[in-house]
Amino acid sequence: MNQQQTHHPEHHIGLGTYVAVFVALMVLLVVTVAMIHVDLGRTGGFIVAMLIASVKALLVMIYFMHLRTARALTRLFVVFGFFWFAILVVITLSDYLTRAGWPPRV
Amino acid sequence: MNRIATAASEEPSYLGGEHSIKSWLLTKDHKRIAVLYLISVTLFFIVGGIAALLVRLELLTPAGDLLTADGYNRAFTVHGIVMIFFFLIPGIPAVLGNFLIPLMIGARDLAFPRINLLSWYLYIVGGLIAVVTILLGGVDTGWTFYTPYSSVYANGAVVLTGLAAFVAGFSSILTGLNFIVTIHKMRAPGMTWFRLPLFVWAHYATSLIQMLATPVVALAILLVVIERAFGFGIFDPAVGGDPVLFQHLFWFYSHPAVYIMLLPGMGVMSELMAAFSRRRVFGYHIIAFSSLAIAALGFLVWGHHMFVSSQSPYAGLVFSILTMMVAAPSAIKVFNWTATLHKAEVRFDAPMLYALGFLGLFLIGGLTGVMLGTLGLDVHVHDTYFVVAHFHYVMVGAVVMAFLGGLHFWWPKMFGRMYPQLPARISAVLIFIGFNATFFPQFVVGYLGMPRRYWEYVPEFQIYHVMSTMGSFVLGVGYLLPLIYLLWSLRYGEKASENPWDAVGVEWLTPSPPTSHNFHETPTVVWEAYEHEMFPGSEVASGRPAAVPSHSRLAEAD
Amino acid sequence: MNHSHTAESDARLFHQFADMEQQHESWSLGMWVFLASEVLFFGALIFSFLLYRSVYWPTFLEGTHELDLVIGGINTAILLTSSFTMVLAVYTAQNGNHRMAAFWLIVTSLLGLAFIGVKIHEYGLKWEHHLIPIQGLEFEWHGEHPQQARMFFSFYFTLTGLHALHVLVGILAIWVVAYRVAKNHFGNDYMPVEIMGLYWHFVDLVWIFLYPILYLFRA
Amino acid sequence: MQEFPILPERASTIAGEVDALFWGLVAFSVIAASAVIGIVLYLAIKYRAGSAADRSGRVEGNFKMELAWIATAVVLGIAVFTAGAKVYFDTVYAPADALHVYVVGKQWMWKIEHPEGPREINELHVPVGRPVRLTITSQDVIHSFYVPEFRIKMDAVPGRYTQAWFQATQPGVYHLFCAEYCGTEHSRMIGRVVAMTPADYEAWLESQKAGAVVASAATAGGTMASRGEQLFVGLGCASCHVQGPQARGPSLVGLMGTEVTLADGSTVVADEAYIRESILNPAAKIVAGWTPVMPSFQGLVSEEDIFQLIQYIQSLSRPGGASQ
Repeated sequence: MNQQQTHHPEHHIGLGTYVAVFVALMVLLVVTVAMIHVDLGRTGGFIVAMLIASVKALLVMIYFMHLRTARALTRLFVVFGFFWFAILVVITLSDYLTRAGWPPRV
Repeated sequence: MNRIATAASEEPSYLGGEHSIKSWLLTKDHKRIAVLYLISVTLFFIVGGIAALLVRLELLTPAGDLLTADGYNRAFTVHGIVMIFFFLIPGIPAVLGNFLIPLMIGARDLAFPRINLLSWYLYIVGGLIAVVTILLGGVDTGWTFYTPYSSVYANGAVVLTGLAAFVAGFSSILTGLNFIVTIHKMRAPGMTWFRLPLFVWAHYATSLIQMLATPVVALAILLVVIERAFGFGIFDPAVGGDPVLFQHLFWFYSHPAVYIMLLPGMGVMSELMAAFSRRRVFGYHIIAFSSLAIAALGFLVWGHHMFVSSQSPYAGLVFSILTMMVAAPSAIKVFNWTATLHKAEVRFDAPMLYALGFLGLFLIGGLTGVMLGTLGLDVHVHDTYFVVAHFHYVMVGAVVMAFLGGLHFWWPKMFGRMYPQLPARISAVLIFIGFNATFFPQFVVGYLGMPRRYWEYVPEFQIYHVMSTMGSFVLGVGYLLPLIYLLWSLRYGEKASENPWDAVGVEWLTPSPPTSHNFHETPTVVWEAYEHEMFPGSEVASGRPAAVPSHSRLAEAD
Repeated sequence: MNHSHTAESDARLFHQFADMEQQHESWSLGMWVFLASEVLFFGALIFSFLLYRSVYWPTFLEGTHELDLVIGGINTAILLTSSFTMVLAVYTAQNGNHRMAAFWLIVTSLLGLAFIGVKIHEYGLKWEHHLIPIQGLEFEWHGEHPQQARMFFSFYFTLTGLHALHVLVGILAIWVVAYRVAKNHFGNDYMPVEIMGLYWHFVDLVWIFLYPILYLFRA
Repeated sequence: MQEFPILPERASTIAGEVDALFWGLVAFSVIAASAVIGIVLYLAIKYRAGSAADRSGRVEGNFKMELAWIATAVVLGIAVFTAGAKVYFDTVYAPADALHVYVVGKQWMWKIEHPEGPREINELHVPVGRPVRLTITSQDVIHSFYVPEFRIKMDAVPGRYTQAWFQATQPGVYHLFCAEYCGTEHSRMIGRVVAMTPADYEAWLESQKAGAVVASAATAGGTMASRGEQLFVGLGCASCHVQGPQARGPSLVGLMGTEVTLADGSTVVADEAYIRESILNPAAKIVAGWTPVMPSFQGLVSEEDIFQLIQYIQSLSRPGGASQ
C-alpha cells in the first residue's frame, strides 16, 4: 500500500502536448459544427455529434485533467461515474422502449 | 502494559478541552461533529416521532376525528420527510461513522475536517428550512413528492420543503465523499483492506451509494421546485410532460437510499456479533464483499416501486428478477452472522440484545421484501399497509435497532461513562415487543386492502389499527428509556475503561473518551480483523507489547 | 488546529495527514469523487432532455433553430480556451512560478466571465423574442405546439442555467485560489491549483456535451 | 366482536392464484425465519459465555457453504420470480371478448361509464362470470383503481390510458379504493363494485336506460356511441372526416384496430391511445397524404367526451354501425 513514487509524478506532460490537445479540441469543435450540413438523418447526426463530443471529453480528461498519469484508483472513480449514469439510462429505457415502441409514448 | 492510551492520559479528552460555543460550533474534530450530529439527529427523531404519534392516534377510529384531512396529510408527510432525510439517512453514518471511522483505521481525523463541518451546517440549514415549512403548515405531498400533484396541484410550501431536502442531500454527499477518501488514503500502516473492521466496509459501500445516487434525487426535487416556481411543465401531463419520469428519477435514488440507511446498520451488526461472540466473524471476506454487492445491485431494482404505475410489463419483469438478486447478499449476511455464533462465547449485554432484535426484525423485513418484489403479489399489496409494515420493519426495526445497538456499544468509548445494564436490556426487549405489536397487524390489514395514507378507512379495518396504536405506545416508551438512562449516565455513570467489552479494534486502544488527536503516534496494526489473540487491547493477550507506534507512514510492518 | 509549518515557502501540511503525498492524493481523489457525483447530476438532466426530444422532436427542432448556432460555438471556444489557460496555470504552478500561475488563473476567470457575458446576451435575445417559459411572462410561439416549445425552453434554461451557476462558482473559487497563489500562501505546493483545474475542466466537459445537444441537432 | 377478517374475499378468477402465491411465500418465510431464529437461539444459548460447550476447532469461514447458500438464495429467487411473473401476466392482458368499461379518476371521485350507456360515480356494476376490461385514465393527478377483493390495481395516470381486467366469480358488493395518494380527500375517493348475476345485470342495464330517458336531454341517454356521435357532429369533426372527395380529413370508418401509415412513412396501430393523441395533439401523427389542418381540441373535450368519441369511432368499424 506504500508507493515509492517520485514527489511530482505528473511533471512529464510537456507544454507541447497541451498546445496540441488544445488545437485538436478547436478543430473538433469546427468539425462538429460543420457536421450539421451533412444530412445523416436524425439518429445518425445524434450519434456522430455525441462521438465527437466524447472524443473532446476524453482529450480534456486524459491530458488536461492528468488522468494519463493519475493513479488507477482515480480512473476507477471516473469509470464509476459514467457507468452508473449508463445504468440509469439503459434500465429506464427498458421501460420507455417497451411501453409502446419508439418514440416512447409519454 | 504500555498502551497508547496510558502514554496520552495527561492530554485532555476531546470533550475536556475548551467548552466555549465557538469551540463546539466551529470544531473540526470529527468526534465533536459526531456529537453535534447525535444531538440534532435525536431532536429530529423526536419531531418525526410526534408526527407518527398523531398519525397513529388519528387512525384509532375509522372516521377522521382528531385531525382534519389536510392536517393528517401534512402529519404523515412531516413524519416521512423528517424521519428519512433528517434521521435515517444521516443517522448511523453521521454519528457513529463520523466518530469511529478515523479511530478504527488509526487516522487522526477524516480527510477533510472542514468539509465535515460544512456537511453538518448544510444538514442544520436543511433542517431549519424543514422546521420553518412545518410551522408554515408544511406540505401534504408525502415524502415522495409525486408529480403532477406536488408540482401543480399541492397547496403547501413544496418549494421550501424541496430546498430543505436538496440541502440535506448535499450534506449526505459530502459525508460520503469524506468517508471514501479517508478509507482509501488514511489507513494506518498495517491496516490493509482485509484487516478493516466490517463497520468500515459497510460505510465504504454506503458512501459509494451516497455519492452516486443522491445527485439524481437532488435533480428530481430541483425540477419539481423549478416547475412549481416557474410553471415549466416538465412533469405536467396537461402540457405533455411525463409524470412517470419523475418516479424513475426519484426511485433511482430512493431505493439505493434504503441501502444508505441499512448498510451502516449491517456494519454495526457485524461489529456487535463479533464483539459479543468473542470470535472472528464467520466468512469475513464474504460479508465485506456482500456490502459492495448490495451497493451495486441496489441501483438496478428501483422499478419494483412502479409495477402498477403504467410502467411496461416487460420492465416489470426486468426489475422483479433483479430484485430477487439483490436479496441474495442480505441473505448471505444473515447466514454469516448466524454462523458467527457457532463455537462462540456469547454474552447477552444490552448491545447484543439490540443485535439479536435487529436479526429478528430484519428477517421479517427482508422476507416480506421478497414478497413485494414478486410481480403477482405486488399488484395486490402495492400502496397498502403491507408495504408500510415492510419498510418499517427494515427501516425502524433493523436500522433503529442497529443505531441503538451501536450507540450502546460505543457509548463508553464516546463519553467515557458506562450506562446501567438492566434498563438498557429492558428497553431493548420493550422496543422489540412494542415494534412487533405496532407493525405486525399492519401486514394483515395491508393484505386486506387498507391503502396507504388514508385519513378515514372502512370500519372492518379498525381492530388492526387499534392493535397497532396500542403497540406504538409501548414502542414510544421503549424509545424514551434510552434517552433517560444514557443522559443519566453522562453525569452519574461509572467511569468506563478503554475496552469495557473486551472487543477488538483500534478504537479500543484509545482512552475513553479519546483525546482530541486520537493517537499520540499513529498505531501499527499487526492483528487480523477481530483476532483476540493478537490484539494488544484484549485481556487474552494482555502483557504483550503494545502496537508498535511508528513515526511515519512509510515504516511498515508487513 | 496545529499544522506543521516546516518552512515559510514550504507547503502547508494539515495535521490529519502523515505527509504531503498523502495530502495530495486525498485532495485529488476527493475532487474526482465529487466530479463523479456531478456526472450523475448533469447526466440525469441531459437524459431527461433527450427523452423529451425523442418524443416531441418536431417542436424541439424548431426550438433548436431558434437558438443561435454561432453564439453557442463562440461560447464553446471560450470555454475550451479557458481550459487551456487553466492547464497553463497548473503547469506554471508545478514549475514553482506562482506569479505566472496567478496570472493564468486570472485569465481563465476572465474567459469564464466572457462565457457568462455571452450567456446573458443570449438570455437577453430570448427575452426580446418573448421565449422565456416562466409563467406570467407572455410566451410568443407561432409554431405548431406552444406548450411543447415552452418545455424545450424550460429544459434549455434549466440546463444552461445550472451550468452557468457552476461556471460562476468556479470563477469565484479561481479568484480565491489566484489571490492566495499570488500571496504565495501555498509555497511550492501546486495541488490547490490542480484541484481548481479539475473542477474547471469538468465544467468545460459539461458544456462540450451541452453545446451539440442544444444547438446542433438541426436535421 | 364483529367478524375477524384475515383475508379479503376471493371474488375474481385470479384472487385464488394471488392468494396461493401469498400463502406459498408466507409459508416459505415462516420456515426460513423460524429456522434462522431457532439456530441463532440454539447457538447463542449453547455457546453462551461460561457454558461448558466444546469450542475447539472454530471454523473461520467455509467457502463451499457460502457458495451453496448464495446458489440456494439465487435459485429460490428465480423460482419465486417465475411464480410471480406467471400470476402477473394473467392480470396484464385482458381476453378479447371482455366487457369494456371506461374509468376516469378525478380529484376525489371515480367516474365510470359503460358503452351501453349507464354512467356511475364511485360505483361499478358488473356481471359475474364475464371478463371486464377497464380502460383507466385521470383528469388531474395520479390515482389508482384498486379492488382488494378482485386483487387488481392499476394507476390512473393523467395523459395516458392504462388497462386492467378482472372476471368476477361471486355476486356481492366489494370495496373500490384509490391507492395512490392524490390530495386532501384521497381517503374519501372510495366506492363500491357490485357484482351481479347476468340476469340482474341485464335488469339493471334496462333500469338505467329507462331512468336515463326520463333524465334531461342534456345528459342524452342512450349508448356511449350515440353520445359520441352527437359530440362528433357538435364539435365539427363530421365536416372534415367524411367519405368522398370533399373530405379534408381521413375517413374513420373501419379505422379502429387497423394499421395507419403516417406522413413520415412509419406505421402505427389505431388504438384508443392513438385516437386520443390525434384529438388532443393532431400534429403528432399525421396520416400519409393529408395536410395537418386539424386544430387541437386540448381543453375543449373532457376525458369522458374522448371515451365517447372513441366508442363512436369504434361503432363505425362494426358492420351495421351508425351510418356516417
